[in-house]
Amino acid sequence: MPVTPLVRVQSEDFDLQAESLRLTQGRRDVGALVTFTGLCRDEAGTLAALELEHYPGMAEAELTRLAEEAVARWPLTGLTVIHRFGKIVPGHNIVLVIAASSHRRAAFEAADFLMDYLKTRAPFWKKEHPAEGGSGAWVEAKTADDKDAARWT
Amino acid sequence: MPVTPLVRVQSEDFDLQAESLRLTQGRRDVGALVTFTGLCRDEAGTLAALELEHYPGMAEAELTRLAEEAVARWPLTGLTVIHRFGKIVPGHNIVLVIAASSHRRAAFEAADFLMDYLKTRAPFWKKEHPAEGGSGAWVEAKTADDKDAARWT
Amino acid sequence: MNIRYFAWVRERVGVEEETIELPASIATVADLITHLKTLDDNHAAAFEEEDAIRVALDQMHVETDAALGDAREVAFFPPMTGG
Amino acid sequence: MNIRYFAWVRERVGVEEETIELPASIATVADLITHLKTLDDNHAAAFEEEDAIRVALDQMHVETDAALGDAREVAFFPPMTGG
Repeated sequence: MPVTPLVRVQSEDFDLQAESLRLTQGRRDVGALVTFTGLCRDEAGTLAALELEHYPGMAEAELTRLAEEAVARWPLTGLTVIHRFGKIVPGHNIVLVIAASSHRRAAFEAADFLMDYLKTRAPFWKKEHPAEGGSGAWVEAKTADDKDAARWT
Repeated sequence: MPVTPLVRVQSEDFDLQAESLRLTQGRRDVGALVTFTGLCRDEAGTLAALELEHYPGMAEAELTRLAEEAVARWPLTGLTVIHRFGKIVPGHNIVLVIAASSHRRAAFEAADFLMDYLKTRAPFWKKEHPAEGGSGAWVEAKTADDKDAARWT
Repeated sequence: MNIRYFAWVRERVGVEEETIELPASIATVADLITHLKTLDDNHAAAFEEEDAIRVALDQMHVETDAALGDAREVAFFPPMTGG
Repeated sequence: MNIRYFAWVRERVGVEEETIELPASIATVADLITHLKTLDDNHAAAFEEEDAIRVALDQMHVETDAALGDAREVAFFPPMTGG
């Protein structure tokens, strides 16, 4: 029977260690744990923060649909998806996906799949707050993300 | 310039959180962090522990060679490989790979590549200690692992 | 029908949410967009780049040819940039 | 030459490590394996499944046709099962 994924949409940060332990502690059937953490970056030094807008209700629902697709496709022992919203400064966490499985290939593929799909389907939008002040621009969706998502169809 | 990977071969456990923070803290250029944790598993309930034998010196050297190949192939901002040896009971950690990059595809692929190559090239051997006592058997290498490694050539 | 807007669609329309009585002739999302564009300049500006607009009906992604049916909520927003 | 054994190769040979004077005729890893098999029953048993044996010369993987050259250490072991 497929596992029930844990999905959370929250403004507060998440704890990689605690979320990983939740999927492994006291178990003997987990052989592979893959975590993906997406962080706010700013190589140019021009970004004060990202503002993440989301569609409350649909964000949780869509992430749950994607997570359920992953547990149906791969033999996972656990799956966690956490996406933050609100203002996030460079160097801080935005998203966490953790896939646990008996075997490494399933864990890698499920985490990779979820990130690709989440980018193109989860209702979140990023606005840039420039370091020099003033009103920022909305981040544009990348066609590369659509291509990445198309790898799994 | 490619980063210098951190490679450790040790009997003690590792700390996922501390190792992840080492690659992200105080930086603004990391957009993606992928961690792979390999754990000792025992779905059948027949295993007391795995004994991991290694070739001291060559284990570090070979993991370093593989890690350097990864940083040459992908634009990483950081890479960590930790492999344990000695007796490891079910549910406990064996190996950790962390790849950090500006972009998620590089981080995923580098971690995936390292695990595939590590399985077939790093000089470690697992012996099973059965739960019911007596002398155990050496784990046999899997042809699936060779195929996984061949994906990257 | 309850209509929600997000990101720059929200900024152009000028409201997060509105409730609109729909003429009986409106059957699909595309019909609704055509109707909204006639309301005022803000709506017209928001839906100017119609290809750039994504739609959810009762919090599920749909294409613009989807029938509104008895959906209670429709949302318009740009392509998503989460993750 | 210093020779090291790991995993079941080590168990069959009965030692972790040994130093052996090599006849001048031994040029390659394959020559060395042929020589080791003649030493005693333990060595013969260890190298019985020759295809299952992997080799490292000065801690680098090599094939059995590799020349020993002036390597100081050779290691024999089964296919690796780390990770």
